[in-house]
Amino acid sequence: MQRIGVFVCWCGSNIAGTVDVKAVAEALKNEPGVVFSTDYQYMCSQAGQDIIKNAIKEHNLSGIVVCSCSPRMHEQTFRKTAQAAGLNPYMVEISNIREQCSWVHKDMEKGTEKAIILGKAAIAKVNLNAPLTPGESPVTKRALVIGGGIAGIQTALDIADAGFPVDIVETKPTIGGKMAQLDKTFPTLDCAACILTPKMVDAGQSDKIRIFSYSEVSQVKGFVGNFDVTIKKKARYVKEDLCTGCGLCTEKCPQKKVPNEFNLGMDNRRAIYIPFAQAVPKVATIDADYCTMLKSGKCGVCSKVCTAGAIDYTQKDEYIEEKYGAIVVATGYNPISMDKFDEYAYNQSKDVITSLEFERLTNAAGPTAGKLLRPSDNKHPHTIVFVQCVGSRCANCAEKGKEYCSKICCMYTAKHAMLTRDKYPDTDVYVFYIDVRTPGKSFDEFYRRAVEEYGVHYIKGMVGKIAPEGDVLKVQASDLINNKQIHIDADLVVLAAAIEPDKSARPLATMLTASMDTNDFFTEAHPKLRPVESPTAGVFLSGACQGPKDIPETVAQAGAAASKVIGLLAKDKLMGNPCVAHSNELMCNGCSSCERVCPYGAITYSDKEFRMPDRTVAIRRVASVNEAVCQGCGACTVACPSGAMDLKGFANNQIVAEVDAICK
Amino acid sequence: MQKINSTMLIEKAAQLLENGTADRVLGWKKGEFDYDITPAVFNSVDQIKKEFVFGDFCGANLSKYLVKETRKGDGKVAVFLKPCDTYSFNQLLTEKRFDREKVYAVGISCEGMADIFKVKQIAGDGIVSVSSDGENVKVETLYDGEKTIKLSDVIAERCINCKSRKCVAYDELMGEEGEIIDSDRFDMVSKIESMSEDERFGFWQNELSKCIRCNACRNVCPACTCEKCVFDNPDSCAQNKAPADSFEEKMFHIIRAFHVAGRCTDCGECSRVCPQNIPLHLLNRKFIKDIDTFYGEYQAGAQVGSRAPLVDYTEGDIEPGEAVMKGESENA
Amino acid sequence: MRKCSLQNLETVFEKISESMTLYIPADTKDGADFTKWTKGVQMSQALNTNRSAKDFFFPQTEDLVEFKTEGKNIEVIDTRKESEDFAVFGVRACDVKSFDILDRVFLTEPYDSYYATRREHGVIFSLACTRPAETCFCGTFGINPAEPGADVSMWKTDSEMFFEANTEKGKEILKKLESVTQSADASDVDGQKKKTGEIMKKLPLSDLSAEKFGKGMTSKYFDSPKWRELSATCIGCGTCTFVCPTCQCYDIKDFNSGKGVIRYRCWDSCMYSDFTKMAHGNSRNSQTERFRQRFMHKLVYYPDNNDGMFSCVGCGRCLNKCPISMNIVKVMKTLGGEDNE
Amino acid sequence: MQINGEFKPLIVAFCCNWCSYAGADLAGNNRLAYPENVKIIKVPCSCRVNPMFILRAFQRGADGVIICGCHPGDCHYTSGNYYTRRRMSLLFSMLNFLGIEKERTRVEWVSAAEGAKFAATMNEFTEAVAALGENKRLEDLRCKR
Repeated sequence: MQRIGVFVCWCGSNIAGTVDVKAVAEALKNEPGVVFSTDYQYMCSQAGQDIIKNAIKEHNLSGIVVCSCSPRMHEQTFRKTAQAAGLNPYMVEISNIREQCSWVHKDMEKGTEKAIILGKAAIAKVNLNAPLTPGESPVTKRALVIGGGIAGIQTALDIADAGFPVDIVETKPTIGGKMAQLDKTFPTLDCAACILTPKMVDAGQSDKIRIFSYSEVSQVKGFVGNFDVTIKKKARYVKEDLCTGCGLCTEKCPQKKVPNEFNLGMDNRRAIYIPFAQAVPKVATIDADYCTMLKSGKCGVCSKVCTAGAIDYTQKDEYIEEKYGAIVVATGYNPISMDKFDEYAYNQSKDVITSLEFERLTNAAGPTAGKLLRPSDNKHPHTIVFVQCVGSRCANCAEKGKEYCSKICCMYTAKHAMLTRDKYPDTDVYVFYIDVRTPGKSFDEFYRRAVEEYGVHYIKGMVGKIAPEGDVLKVQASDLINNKQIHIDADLVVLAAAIEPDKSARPLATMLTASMDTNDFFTEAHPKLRPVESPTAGVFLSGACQGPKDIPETVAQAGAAASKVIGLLAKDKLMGNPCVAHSNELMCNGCSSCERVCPYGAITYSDKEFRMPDRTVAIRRVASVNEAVCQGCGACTVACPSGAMDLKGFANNQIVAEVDAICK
Repeated sequence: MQKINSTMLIEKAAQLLENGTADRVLGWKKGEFDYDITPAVFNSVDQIKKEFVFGDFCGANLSKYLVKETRKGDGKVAVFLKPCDTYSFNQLLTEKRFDREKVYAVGISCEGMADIFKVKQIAGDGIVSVSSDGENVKVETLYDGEKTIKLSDVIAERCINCKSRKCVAYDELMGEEGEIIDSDRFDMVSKIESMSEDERFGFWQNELSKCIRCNACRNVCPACTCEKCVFDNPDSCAQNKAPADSFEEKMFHIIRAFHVAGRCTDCGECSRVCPQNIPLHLLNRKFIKDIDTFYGEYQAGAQVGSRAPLVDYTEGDIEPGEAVMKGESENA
Repeated sequence: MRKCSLQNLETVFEKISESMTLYIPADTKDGADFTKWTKGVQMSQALNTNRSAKDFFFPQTEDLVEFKTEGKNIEVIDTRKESEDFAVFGVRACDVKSFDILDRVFLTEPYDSYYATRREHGVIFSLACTRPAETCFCGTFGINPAEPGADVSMWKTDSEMFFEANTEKGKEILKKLESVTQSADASDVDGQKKKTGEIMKKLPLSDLSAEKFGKGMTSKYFDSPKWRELSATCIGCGTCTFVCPTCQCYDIKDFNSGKGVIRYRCWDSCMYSDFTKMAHGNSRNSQTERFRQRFMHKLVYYPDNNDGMFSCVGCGRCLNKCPISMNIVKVMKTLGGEDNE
Repeated sequence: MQINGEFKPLIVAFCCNWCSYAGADLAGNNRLAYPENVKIIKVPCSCRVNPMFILRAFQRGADGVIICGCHPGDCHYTSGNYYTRRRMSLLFSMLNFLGIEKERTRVEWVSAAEGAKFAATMNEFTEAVAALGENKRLEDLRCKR
């Protein structure tokens, strides 16, 4: 049986004006477990807190009820008071007789009556309270960043800058991501490489950052502060520590017909390659699908020319296990496939290209050395049509495209159109759009310049059909403003393809028990208040994996994610919220209902041996809650049909006791 | 297509033991009369040949026994499952209640089981023997001699409203796989929905007041496989042994139905075993019907691993206020 | 002996209910059950009621005492009300016999005053059987369905109902019924008794014998391997217990209504996993043990303590109601048959 | 519940800690009155409300039960109120099926900024329940002795 003290606060006249506080203190004296009851003008004042502390000591109280303002106001205060007097802070219950009683009722008699009932409910609850201690877990002071694009690089740099070691895992042979493929960036038109490559170098040279390129995350176990991650380092058949990146092998390799993915297949590379000149790490990689040596055992040219002796045809995939305190997901995006958009003839004509391909075509390091030439015949195009929203905002064509707005296309199309007109004044440039969305800083001015200064023809309307005919592409479109059909003979058509999360995100989300929306973008812990955290504690989101973003937004979010990680890694120990779920293994059926409703992946299962009531021994699957991960929402407690799952601090019997007390 | 009969099953059961596929068989055992058949575990071919039986009174759903039976020893358990039982089987697997590796499931096609109480209502007391040829039921009674009744007149209520004759899980199939069928199983639910509030209350007050809390509905239910039921657990705040007040009757049946909502495969065992003939399956069917209406059709047990509607959501789900109206007016 | 024509039965009901509440078996959509008689309620033709007459004397739940708290004081309130007189009409011989069994439990020390009060105030009109069912085996326990007993025995012929008082209470009530009944001769029902006797011989369970059971048989059956087999598919529900006219176990529970505590008792079943659960746990942990307990109690333990009297009356309710059709007949045949194997 | 011969419905309101409880506090801050017989029980999230609590409240004498949570999409725990919505849709529909007045149960989404909505909801709900009279269909007579 508890020894409960009740402390009724007047809050000056805030409570005492409508509630007879003395009558409340008197009435609650007789409740089961109550051994002391008093009232005071301001319980939260130092003098008030002293009354509580003294009573705890003098009456050897095991729990207290403070009838006062909202727990949102002073629960913490009174918990600290209790703790200072040697009482577990979770043995404190607040009865809200101000915001939810004296302030909303006017009749003294009725207000007093209600205050007594609310007090009784709190007493009934505290009678069933048990001291709670927040769980502690250590923090591994190392972060993992999955994805080496601008988002991942920036996050890693910021974390490293704060002094914590970071690992970047990148599936490609180099970091850099999509930004490395871009030519110029809107709205300032800086060269992408000029602003990205220094960051890549910084990352490569930082003593706090390790880059696992050509690698993937293959397993994640553990929880916030204590993740155990297995990283698969794919065999690249080149010893990274020996390769100097001289590039001789990539020139001598006899296998020249490998489509160059960095240039989106618009030119070829060798079977041993370095994706681009500024790659980090600048290490060659052998493409096992094309290497004659690996396929047939005949060749070995690269090995012969490599003076560093870095070539190793016997290399195997390597698995590295590492511990991390925090994980940042920065898996980025890809343009969607154009296969389903037959009307735009993407697969019929080489001269229908995507915007990313256009970036490569205009990039000085691209397949045409920056000269805008038609892919089909390498001729200079004169009439260029840009089509926006290809697969974006597809509410009625969900099977082909995406319902959401891809956000970046309006601006990069304006950039493309402007740059084309700037460099090639002899061109006619048309842009077909549904809306032009320019909500960023200096965005609208940028778009206006394209229209007004560079004479780009912006036409509101969608392209219905593109048909290759001889030398030209017959573009059939509607002009909604002038309400007419338009026919343009274009030399080049550029499709602003919608973007989608990288395909690696879905299996990764499963590994991380992080949730995703229907489009496979990662869900944030709270859309407004916790935009860079995933609901799974210790997992953070950076860049386009969470939703379409342009570079400045991505960098901002990357920094925000890094600051969250730094905040986590700066702690030596994590103190959990002690009001967490708890599974009674003896009653658990292992049915997985709780696991399925848990937004945090806090529930795991294990097979355990049980001595059954009939004296047999059975192996049963039972749930256990990871207290460091559980946030205490209680969804599992209702999903559990057997009642094996309960919530500390808001236990079934506590809530029922409150119900009973209120309904008496 | 030949109807599955005792001989075929006895042969199969014996074969599974003999060839080592399984070391025990869950099946049905002959009773004292022709109709009082007991589910049983058979350990020997001898026993199978002597006691195994299959016929129109083998209504019992054997799937739930697998939870207990697979925990015993290492060998495999062979089990015979009618189409509706295969749904329970899948649902139990979804909830990981037994190890699939330890079971050899034989699906058997089914055209519906007979209800002995219907037979008695027609044939009268004192049944000495009862047998059927798949079309007619021959009954001999102490007082009225022999009578022939159409099997279709004594088919159990739940089989008349059968949702599916498709075996959705098995290692081996006897007879046809069967098909999902259109049934009028929600008719009675609709009928109650279209009653006035007072009539609905009257209907259920009358039905539930018959409850004696024998727990047969719960204990037979393949969805109720909790290690310990909340109603038996003194710490659950819901423990209760008898309907001491009419509230307790409602509490028990509402919560029981809620706990199996989205998990109930509609096998109808609850109503079959109720000694007080309370149409308990209607509570479960109400939930099934509502789930179908609110969230799209969902059949528990149709697939292993499917996500039950109550552990799932969409952002655009119906609001409770609208749901109540929809659950009421759908048929009005 | 008294009699009345079946058409006049209603006047008998009317007469009885002048002085007490009367319950008669009446048809519902789910079979017959004892129903409070009011004008127009017809007596069922069914062989027996779904639930037994036990319910009137040992109801499923019954308040024992109430505690009220006022501040820190507790007041103890006796909630018992002096029962009103009541009559139960048409109780079959098997159910009548069940009262002998229940009386031995409740009316010996410690005396159960709750049950006793109801027994004192209840009058039982028994009714001889004419059409026993295949599930009947009262004969196994020496019960003659043609001589049902209790306060008043009744026989029903095609046109008349006959009444014979067996107890003082019975005589008293028949006296009250004199105005609505006529005098009759005991031999008037002989023919019917004989007919019932003939049918009894033809019943499929007529050869079921309890000889191998009874006093002192614990060691013979307790460790039989057959229990495991018999109980293998028992689902552990309480159907058999709750429809049984002789099962008399109960649990005592407290209900905290918020205003006080009501201590009540309710039926319990030895088939339940939490039956007689104590601080150390359960006394019988497996369903096999629980299953064995129920049948051993009926066939061995009770006879051990009650001069060989069995605590089964062969009413057949459990045969009809068990979800898996396992029952005392199968148990007796399986265990009793062991000798022959 | 009868008070001095006048029927005052007893309302139990389960409020989630993050939105609705704060909304109720805001109603207090703004002195927006609602009936005294509305009694609030704080839960971390509306998804903590077990149907058993609701039935228990009715058993013990509540005349109406309302569950308040964050607006869908705003749950502090991201998805809790979505589960609440499904659970309560089905539960309330079942209660209605059993002939228990549908007006006695309600789910309302009240954000921390909606003090006025909280008070208005409570006033309106209390009125609706008052119109129904005492809860007879889910009462436990033992609790009324």
